[in-house]
Amino acid sequence: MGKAEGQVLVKAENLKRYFRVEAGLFSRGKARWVHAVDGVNLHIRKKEIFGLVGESGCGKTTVGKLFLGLERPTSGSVYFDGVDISKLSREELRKLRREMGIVYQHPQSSLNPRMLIEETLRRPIEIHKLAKNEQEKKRMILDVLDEVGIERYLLERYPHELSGGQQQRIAIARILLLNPKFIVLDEPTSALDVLVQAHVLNILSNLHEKFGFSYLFISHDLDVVEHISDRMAVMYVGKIVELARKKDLRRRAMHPYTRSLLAAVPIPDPRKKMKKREILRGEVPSAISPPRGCRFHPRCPHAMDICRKKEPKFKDVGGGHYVACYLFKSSR
Amino acid sequence: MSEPILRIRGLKTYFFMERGTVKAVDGVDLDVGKKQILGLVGETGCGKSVTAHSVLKLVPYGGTIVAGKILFEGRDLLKLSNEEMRKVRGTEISMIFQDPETSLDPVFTLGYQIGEPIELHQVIEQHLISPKEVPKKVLEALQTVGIPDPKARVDSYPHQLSGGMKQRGMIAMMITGTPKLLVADEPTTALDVTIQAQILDLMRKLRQKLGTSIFLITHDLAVVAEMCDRVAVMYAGQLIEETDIIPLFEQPLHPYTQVLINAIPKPGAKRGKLATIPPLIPNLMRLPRGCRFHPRCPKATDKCKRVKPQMIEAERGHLVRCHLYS
Amino acid sequence: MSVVEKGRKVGLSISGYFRKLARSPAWTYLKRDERAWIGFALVILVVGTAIFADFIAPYGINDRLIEEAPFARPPGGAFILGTDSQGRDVFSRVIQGTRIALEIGLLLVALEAVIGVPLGLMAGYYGGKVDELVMRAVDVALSFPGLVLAAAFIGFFGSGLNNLIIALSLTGWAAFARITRAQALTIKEQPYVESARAIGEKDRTIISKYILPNGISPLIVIATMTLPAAILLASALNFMGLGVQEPTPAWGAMLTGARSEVLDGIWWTALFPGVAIIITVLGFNFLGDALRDALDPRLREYKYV
Amino acid sequence: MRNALGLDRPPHVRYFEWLGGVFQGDLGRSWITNRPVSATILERLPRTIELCLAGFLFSVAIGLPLGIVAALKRKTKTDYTAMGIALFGVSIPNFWLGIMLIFIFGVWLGWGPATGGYGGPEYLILPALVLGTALSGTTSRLTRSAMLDVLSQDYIRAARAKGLRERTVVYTHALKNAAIPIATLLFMRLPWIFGGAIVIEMVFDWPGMGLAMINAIHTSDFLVIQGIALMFVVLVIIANMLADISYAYLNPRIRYGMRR
Repeated sequence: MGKAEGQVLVKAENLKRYFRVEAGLFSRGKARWVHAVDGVNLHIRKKEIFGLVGESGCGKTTVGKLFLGLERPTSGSVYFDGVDISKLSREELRKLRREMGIVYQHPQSSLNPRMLIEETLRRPIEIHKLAKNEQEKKRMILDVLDEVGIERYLLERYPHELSGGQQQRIAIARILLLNPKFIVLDEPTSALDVLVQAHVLNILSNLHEKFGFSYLFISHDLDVVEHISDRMAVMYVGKIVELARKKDLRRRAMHPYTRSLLAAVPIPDPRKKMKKREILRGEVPSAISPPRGCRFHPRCPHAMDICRKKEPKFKDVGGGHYVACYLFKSSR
Repeated sequence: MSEPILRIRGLKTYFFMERGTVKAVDGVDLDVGKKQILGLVGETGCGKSVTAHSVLKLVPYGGTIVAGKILFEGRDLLKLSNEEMRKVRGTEISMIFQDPETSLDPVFTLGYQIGEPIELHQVIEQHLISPKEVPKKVLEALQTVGIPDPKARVDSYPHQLSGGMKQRGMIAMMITGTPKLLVADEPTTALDVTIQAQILDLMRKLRQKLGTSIFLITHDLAVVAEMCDRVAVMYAGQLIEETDIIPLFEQPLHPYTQVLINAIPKPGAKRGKLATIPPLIPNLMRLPRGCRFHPRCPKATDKCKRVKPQMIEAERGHLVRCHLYS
Repeated sequence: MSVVEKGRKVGLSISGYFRKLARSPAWTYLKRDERAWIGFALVILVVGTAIFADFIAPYGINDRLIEEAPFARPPGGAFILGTDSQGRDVFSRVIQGTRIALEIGLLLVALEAVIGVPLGLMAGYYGGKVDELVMRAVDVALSFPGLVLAAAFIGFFGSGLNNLIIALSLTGWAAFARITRAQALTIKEQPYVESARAIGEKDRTIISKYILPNGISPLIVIATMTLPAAILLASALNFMGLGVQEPTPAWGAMLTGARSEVLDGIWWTALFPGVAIIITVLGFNFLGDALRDALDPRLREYKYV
Repeated sequence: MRNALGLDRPPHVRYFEWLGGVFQGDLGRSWITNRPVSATILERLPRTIELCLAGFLFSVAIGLPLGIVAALKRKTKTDYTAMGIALFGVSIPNFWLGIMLIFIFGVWLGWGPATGGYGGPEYLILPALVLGTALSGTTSRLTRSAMLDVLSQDYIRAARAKGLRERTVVYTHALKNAAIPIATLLFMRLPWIFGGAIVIEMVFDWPGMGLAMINAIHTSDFLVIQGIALMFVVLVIIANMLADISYAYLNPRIRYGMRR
């Protein structure tokens, strides 16, 4: 792959995360495992916006948390700037936190309800001792408020006194203070109305332009991800099924799941009603006992014998376009 | 267009709270035609959901319908007694809700919950069928909504069903009386997109098969584009634009609608350049003077601050509430 | 700049807490709740009586004021609530009893909270083996009738104020532990706690600045509702002669002999200590109910508009 | 004498000897009466259970309807009155209520046995009533909040939307769902009745386990205290089992496992 496109900042190698679930009242002791993330390989370059799409429960949020060390992988590694963060101690990881940040879906619950906005913004400066004196702290806070377009009088408010859009911008401001290299955006606009969503997306784009962060943008909304990303990947039941530059993903979608997903997304254009498009049958299988072979085969219109038996490899089909499906051959 | 099945005239639903009166629905006029899918769009808290509940007279605790008419096939529902209204629900008008996880009763089987309205309306009240036919009707309803293996599913409890199946189950429960009007309050918001596509498809088929008119409440313009024949846009308790589906997307008249459509991320829209307006949520207890939208409107004039605009027919069949077109 | 300085000061000062309270929906709700006002008035009355008992009570608790039989005189004259079978003024004893009731209640609630809250925090935040151990103990303590265990404990270790409080706390701490744990568990999963970790906060700070302040409301409610229950339990033990002993004027203990006295028509020695218990318990219960409803948003106002 | 009672040996040895006996049904002998403790318990247990059961039934008969009515008439005078009564119920010390009722009915009106004791139904009514009062307060408060919780659920709205009668909505859908927390909590609170019974037995001279326990405490009859406390433990375990069973029976999620 082209090195000219920038250095790798974060990299996941064969990343797995399983969660234990108790089976229920009458079958105690028989623990089962949710295969939330089951062998994910991907990298994010410096200054890149990488989009991750998938339906609920596909493991995309867990990928985000693994990338930040908020979850420990069951196996596999996450490299941040060349350092394997899954091997760091709790304290080492805590110090590395100023290099990265996360924005959540529900803005109200991502701010401490008992802290004034002012203190919420003051915490990161104090934890990492970013300011020499009180004067500098204040300047930093006011600067960052200007960046996200929040008025100063809101500093002495509590989170519940702000609107959803304002809360989300405060959550972004808190991360800006750390001036990190890498930010995970976990459905940052899913809980917002379309106008507020547009506002927050614009701010995120402008900040990216200005400071050159790398983003991992996680969402179930294909249109939003496509709008903001440089490259994007599609996840299904713990695995990435397709990864490509954003233009290629829509125009040259390969994996049958990606294609069904594209077909299922309603288009805001009444002349293109979906009537004629094929609708994917069935539902997402449980991540506790995922289907053998290719996980998509029970719903796949092109399923072959081999799909039921053996899992397809995730392979390069040329031009940085990867797909995990037997219908396509590796370019190498 | 033939005589509409539902005519809402001057509907006002207020919530009287100790801190003030919330005018959630404040003078709404709306028609749903026969076999039509009418969309009602707007942001959170604009009153669209309360409008939907008002049609069935199931306004949440604390709210009251204070004025207006809701004419269903010429009959004013607001003049019916509670008992008469009850008999309309589930037979002539039904409703489907947003969250399938919480809209089915967890302690009864799916079959029981679907059988309930059949037994009450068709056996006890209308004497259409004998009690023995109820199980057959339940199976039919399950088949209509496309639940796989309906015989096995009759005895399932809601927790044994997946999200998409629950939503189909709820729809089955609501269409047993072949209602003429189905009020759908954000029916796919809680669902994944592949499931959403299935449910939207099912609703379109129901319209074809049963001839049901659908009153679809949603915040998602893309869903509107997929489903609706006609659309009304709601802002702060009032309609601000109403027209057929194509003109709404191609020549939106109201500045709010214009922003709304350009704020959707579309393939080709440039990063960082989505249309926006100041993100002020209108306070339904203290509404601005003049046009309710003027504090956020990019085209507001002095007149907008003073004079309330009226709904006018700017073009044939295209209504808008804005001074730009008077 | 001045806005920031002001915000900073407000954020840390005690007046800040009250400003936050005054602006919160819970407070607006509480202010309009009649139960809160009734409860508050009764509690003020009881606490005031306890503080000024020495001034209010006309006689000493052990003064034998009647020289000849019958010693128990009905209400009237110099003794507005009558005298008991030993010729002592019932009114004075009831007034002085307020102190003992509150003392027992407050000590007990404090002891239970001191045991229960840290255990609950540890169990909830760290989970694992600690959690299992604490919760097993909580289950046992909660399902056992407090009165039976307390009676058995006193049976073995003897009566008295200290043993009474220890005996009742044997089961009482569990309510605090369970609520605190439940709070810690829920709050731990909140994105704001995870985002605190994500910006590099230490565990210690997370518990003290994020979890405890956000979980305090139900603890206040539990404390307010435990207090009257504790007073009732203690009075029952005193009544059975298992708590504080004569001549201490505990309300429950004053009723010990009353049962046989009512058979002789002496009703006033039984009536008034009971009324005192009811006023006290009712006051705290009213306040607790109002607080619970105010702090539980599910029951507040309307679900949505 | 000390030798015969085994008081010369260390306490923990005696305790384990006693525990060994327990598993063979031997709870030791009272050192006051020299009767086997197990005989005392067997004689008195049915009386305590009789009292508790009567109190429990009374509390459910009063508390359940009161709570349902309060929930249905939320924020009206009916609700406030019902909840006022309930709050009063939980705030009255039961032993005091007992004494007052003895005075009113037994002494003043002369309607029943003022001295208490054990016998026909006339001996049971007052103690059961007193025992049930506090619990009926709890029951009605519990019922109200469980009903309110259920009534605000989406499936209740859905039941109305399909045109069901209000009767059916409340008494079939709402009540059956509310029954899960109500039944569980009621059974879990059953031990509280046992606790209450101790005091009530003393007030009404009801010769059950509670009275025996208090007498034993006052005479330092440790083996009797120990034996009765153990019996209460057994009752608590049974109550907890009842709670678990009722929960599993009423809740299809448990009855049919979590399979999907």
